[in-house]
Amino acid sequence: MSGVTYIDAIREAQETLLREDPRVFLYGQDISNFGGAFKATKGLAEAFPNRVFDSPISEDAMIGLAVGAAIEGMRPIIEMQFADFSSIAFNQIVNQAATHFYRTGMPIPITVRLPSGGTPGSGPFHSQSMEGIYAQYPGLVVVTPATVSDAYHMLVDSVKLDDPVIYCEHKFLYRWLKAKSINGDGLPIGQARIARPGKHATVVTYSAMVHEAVRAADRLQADGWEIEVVDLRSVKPLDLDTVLASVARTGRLLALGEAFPWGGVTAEIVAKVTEEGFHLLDAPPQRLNARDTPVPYHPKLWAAHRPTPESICDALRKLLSF
Amino acid sequence: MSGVTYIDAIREAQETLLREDPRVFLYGQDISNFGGAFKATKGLAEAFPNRVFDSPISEDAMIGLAVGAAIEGMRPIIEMQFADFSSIAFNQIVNQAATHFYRTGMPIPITVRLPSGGTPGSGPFHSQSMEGIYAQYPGLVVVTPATVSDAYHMLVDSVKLDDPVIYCEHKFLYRWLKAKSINGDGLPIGQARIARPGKHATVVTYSAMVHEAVRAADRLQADGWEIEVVDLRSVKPLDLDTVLASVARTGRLLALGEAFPWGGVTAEIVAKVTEEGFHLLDAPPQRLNARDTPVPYHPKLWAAHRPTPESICDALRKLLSF
Amino acid sequence: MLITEEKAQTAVVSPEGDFLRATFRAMLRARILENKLSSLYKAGKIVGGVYLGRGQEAVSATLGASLIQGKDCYAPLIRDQAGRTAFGEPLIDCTRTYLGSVEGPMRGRDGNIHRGRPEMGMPAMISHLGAQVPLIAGMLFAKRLKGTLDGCVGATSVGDGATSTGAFHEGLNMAAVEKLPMVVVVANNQFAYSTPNHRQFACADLVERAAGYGIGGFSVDGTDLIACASVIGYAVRKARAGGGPQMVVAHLLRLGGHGEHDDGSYVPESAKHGHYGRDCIEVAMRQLVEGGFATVEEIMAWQEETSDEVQRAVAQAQQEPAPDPYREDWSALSTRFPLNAQ
Amino acid sequence: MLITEEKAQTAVVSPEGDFLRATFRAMLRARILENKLSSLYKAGKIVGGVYLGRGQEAVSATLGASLIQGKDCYAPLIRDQAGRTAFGEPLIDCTRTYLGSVEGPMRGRDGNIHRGRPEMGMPAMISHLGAQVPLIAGMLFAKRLKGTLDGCVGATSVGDGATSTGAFHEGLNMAAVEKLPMVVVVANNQFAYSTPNHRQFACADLVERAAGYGIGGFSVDGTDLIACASVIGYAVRKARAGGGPQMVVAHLLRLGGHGEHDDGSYVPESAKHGHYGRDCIEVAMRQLVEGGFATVEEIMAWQEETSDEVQRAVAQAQQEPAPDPYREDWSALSTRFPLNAQ
Ligand SMILES: Cc1ncc(C[n+]2csc(CCOP(=O)(O)OP(=O)(O)O)c2C)c(N)n1
Ligand SMILES: Cc1ncc(C[n+]2csc(CCOP(=O)(O)OP(=O)(O)O)c2C)c(N)n1
Ligand SMILES: [Mg+2]
Ligand SMILES: [Mg+2]
Repeated sequence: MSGVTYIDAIREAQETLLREDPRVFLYGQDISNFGGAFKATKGLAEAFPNRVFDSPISEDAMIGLAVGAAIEGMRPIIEMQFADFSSIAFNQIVNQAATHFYRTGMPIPITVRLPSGGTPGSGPFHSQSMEGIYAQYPGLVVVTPATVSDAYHMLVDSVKLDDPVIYCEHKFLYRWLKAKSINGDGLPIGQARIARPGKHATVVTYSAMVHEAVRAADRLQADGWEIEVVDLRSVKPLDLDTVLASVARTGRLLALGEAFPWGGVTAEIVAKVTEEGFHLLDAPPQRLNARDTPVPYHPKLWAAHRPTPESICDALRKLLSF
Repeated sequence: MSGVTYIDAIREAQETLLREDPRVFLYGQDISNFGGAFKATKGLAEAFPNRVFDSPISEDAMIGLAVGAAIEGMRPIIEMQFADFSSIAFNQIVNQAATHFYRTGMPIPITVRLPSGGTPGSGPFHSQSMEGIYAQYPGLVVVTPATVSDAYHMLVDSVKLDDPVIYCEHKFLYRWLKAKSINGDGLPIGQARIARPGKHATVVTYSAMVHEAVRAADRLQADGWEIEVVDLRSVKPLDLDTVLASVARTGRLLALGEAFPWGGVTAEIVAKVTEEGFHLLDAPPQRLNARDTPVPYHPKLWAAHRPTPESICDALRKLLSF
Repeated sequence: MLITEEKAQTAVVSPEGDFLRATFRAMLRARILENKLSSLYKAGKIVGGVYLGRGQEAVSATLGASLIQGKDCYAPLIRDQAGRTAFGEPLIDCTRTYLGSVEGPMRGRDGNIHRGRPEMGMPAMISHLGAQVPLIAGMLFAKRLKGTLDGCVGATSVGDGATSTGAFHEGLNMAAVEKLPMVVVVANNQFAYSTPNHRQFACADLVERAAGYGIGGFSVDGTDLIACASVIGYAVRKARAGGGPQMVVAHLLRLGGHGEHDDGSYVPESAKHGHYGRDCIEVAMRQLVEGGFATVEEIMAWQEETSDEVQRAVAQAQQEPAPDPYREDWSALSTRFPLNAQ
Repeated sequence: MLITEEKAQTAVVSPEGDFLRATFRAMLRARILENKLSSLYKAGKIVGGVYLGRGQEAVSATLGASLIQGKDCYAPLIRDQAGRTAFGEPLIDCTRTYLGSVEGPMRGRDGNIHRGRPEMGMPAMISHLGAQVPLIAGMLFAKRLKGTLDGCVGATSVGDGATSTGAFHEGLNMAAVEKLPMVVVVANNQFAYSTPNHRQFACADLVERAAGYGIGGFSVDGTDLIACASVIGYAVRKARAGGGPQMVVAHLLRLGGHGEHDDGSYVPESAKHGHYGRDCIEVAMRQLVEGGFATVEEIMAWQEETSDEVQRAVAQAQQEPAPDPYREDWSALSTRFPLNAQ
């Protein structure tokens, strides 16, 4: 075979889970015979009869159903057709699923798959990155895999976790990101990873932006800069130890994300690092996010809306020259 | 008369608006003859026939209707019975109202009133503070009045603004907070206020926590500490100039909020200040928020869940002793 | 009494005496308990809201009593003290939750009606109306996948106001698509908080919604225990037998305010003095006595017994400790991640 | 053809020739334009999705043509190119939006079907299905408050899948409560993306939902222009005359995939060859000719004319500039706050 893409890994993780755990089932729009809008469930309905279901267009009820099934001991995986449509399921996610363990002592092991992030031409309603929204709510785990192996292992681990997990999978990586194979095993959820070692500055990021950051770092290498890239892997929990250790080495921090610029993951990173690692910083920590407008449709606007290797290089040069 | 409460001010602002602007109408559950769950619209249905409407229990449609009415030139004020129930209207708020101006060039002047924040015995679903959620979305203005006069003027100003405003009114202040009268005029939205001057440390906060911060500051006065309290008034836009000027005076920052601790307003404050005012800081900036669980019902748990004058004093002492 | 497909005669199986006695006792328990809650609230002993089911006991208890604990599932809503009791919730769960005892099922973390025991098939409601409808659908859906659905029923109740929520619609439609044995009782008490029916929906009777979902639909006088027992009993049996979702609209009036903080003065006198203004407990009492299902003496003895029971449940909850914030496990996740990973 | 209150004969007023001609021309315009969009997509000239209304033109155009631009309001959805055209949207709005011209109504900020001109009474849809239903209700509600509602109608269309959304339910119910002159056309094309009706709802015909909302309900063959013109025309007139919300369920089949990326291979051959698999344009053409409303020559001339028009609209949009990120006003708010207050 010619390798495994990020979306293959998501499909295979679901196949593994369906095979190994009878409590797992899949519920989502067009995921059964059609295999899903992105084909993340292709062939699974045939391979696992009565385990993969097409949902009515009822995002709120999809999560309500999943929570009810979890109460009865099941481990549903819910596919949102696009992360953006989870805004309809917002109440069930943040108020029903997320509060259940604290209120009743019974955890709710559901996994909500959110096809996230921008791709050219997708526009304001098929491009959103909602990890920073969900992470604000107590009771949710929010994961953001950046690699093919993480896409696989973190989905398997998400379903194994007893708590509700928002699994943010990046649409841009679906077919673009390819690996020879899936690594034997992954890091646990809650542990970050050094995606690229360096010593002059640290970029803390996650999901598709890991690759943009590595690209930017490669470019700056030519100027003699060694940039370290930390892949958070999960944004809640957020592995502060790994981040602080990196900042301790480099003294400089750029928090990078593709979501809207107000609050969210990058603000949390900067706040955490300055609270607990202020003395490690040789320069003001910086953030780089998307712009504060809806994600535009036109590829030219889109490319200028989100961080790119160019804008990341610019931000890093500013940081390095401080 | 024996003064004006915070909720009186909200009622009066709506009365003023209804009187002065024929484009204004009110739509919400039980707000007509009943005067609203908190009596914020008491008497207005009688005074302004056919301008104040009881809504079906349809939060999503309430905002949808408001946006449609705004397209037709009206200026609706929508009362959510509790901020927490706006989770049902999430899609219409963040995707319909918030994106409209950027997409079409036509602004949507709706004001969504969110009775926010905790009170003893209200529990997980009648206590939430959602300003940090809404502020993440481009296209929304999010205001958080802390005083009786601000409750009045900022509601009037919110409705006058051409953009959608999330008006977060704190339930705890409704009857507890009283002023002799409403000040002649207020600061514009987007401008913060020094609620209490000081020189040793800055607390940046908003809404009900302004009062807790002032209380904590008063206590620390006894030990010779002069604590400055900045009332943000609006969290988006967030007046960084006033915050930086204060931090420049004190060298120390505590960002204080009543919302959940991950991300949100306090993270944004710390990130902004460290990005742009790093050199002003003599100590690592700190955050104090509610705990990372749903808001508990029992008054004893509730009091320990949110920041209190005690915990604020503790955080400030830690900050001052750095 | 009945609308849609079936004719009244096939539906109305006379409820058995045992069922009526048990159901009535649950009604009585709920009423006496709630009267006590009301006093406690007025005496300032309860923090937060108190929401009572007065006037709705016949509907609520009938539903709870028609279900089998340990097999069926049931998501009670705000006015379902009687249904909870009939389903098997111990009274002490109620008093502990209202009084904030750490021993209660919610351990002081949630209060009043926001309680449940999901492990016994009775989830704890969230406030957001309509949200329990898809939840019950999910519990039933899981039972099907586990192969344990046969002969089970899942039930929930909502008010007239809750029928306007998207959650109600999505959940009911999904249950219909999945052909789940779900019974939804709509207690149309004519008001949602202060909002009258005519500001909530525009059809003559909410039961007209059933056809649009492709499910069974029934309309019943919610103040009449025997009617409730017949119709709700029939709907539950039909769902249990594989007839898919059923909707029962019960007509009645809330005998009180929305909560104990509210005097309900917006309810017109005409409604209070109309047919649905009558007290279902009185009606039921008459029905039991006249039908020879119970004697007045028996009922008085039950009353006495229940009052004692309620006193004990209150006393016990009152002497139990409140939650201690220092011992509280402040964790919204069951998974323990390393300390610095938050 | 018609269900509920009215009998067919009162409803079916034979549509006038002028109306049919105008409606048909909008259908034709949409079809020719969409064929071109499809080619452009296949040639890689359009970025993002292309969603066509092939097979749904009769329903869509009838609704658009029944409305009065400048007075009524209309929220088209994903398959409403014909309705937009009939309502008065210039073709160039479409090509500019699909091709990302900065001159288009969305200026490259949004694309394809996500366009509109709210100031002309035609809001720009958001993707979230059902969301435009309460929006149209709000536009009508505002007109009432402004005193300009008299004789107005607001209309929107949704698919079978969109009827499962909470937004659809809440919005329609609210419109019913407010007695607004709203017409909702449900284009039941038997699939929502790949999902067939039986996984979407459990009633026999979605028109059965109307009674539950207390609104008018009509069912019509969506492949039959004259039937559509009669029934939708009637529903619009009824709403306009103060009859409150009306729901028309049109039965048809999507003649193609969900979008141009999709071959729709999940649609069974039997459906494609069944009654609703027929092409409404062909049916309409026959109806026009047989009814003496137009001649074949006329229609061919229209076709020619429209092809030219479409060519021009494409050519113009293609030669217009794309948005320039450096000149773009990156602001989601119309209010300009001081720079440092963000
Ligand atoms: C989604 C949502 N919106 C608003 C509320 C606030 N609220 C609580 S009870 C209530 C009235 C409910 O009326 P109804 O459904 O008729 O039940 P009843 O109280 O009459 O039994 C309202 C508006 C809520 N709980 N959930
Ligand atoms: C709330 C929501 N969920 C999911 C989607 C993704 N989606 C776009 S179109 C579509 C199918 C719509 O089916 P239907 O309403 O029948 O309209 P049709 O495409 O058949 O015209 C889906 C699932 C969406 N746009 N909105
Ligand atoms: Mg009610
Ligand atoms: Mg369809």
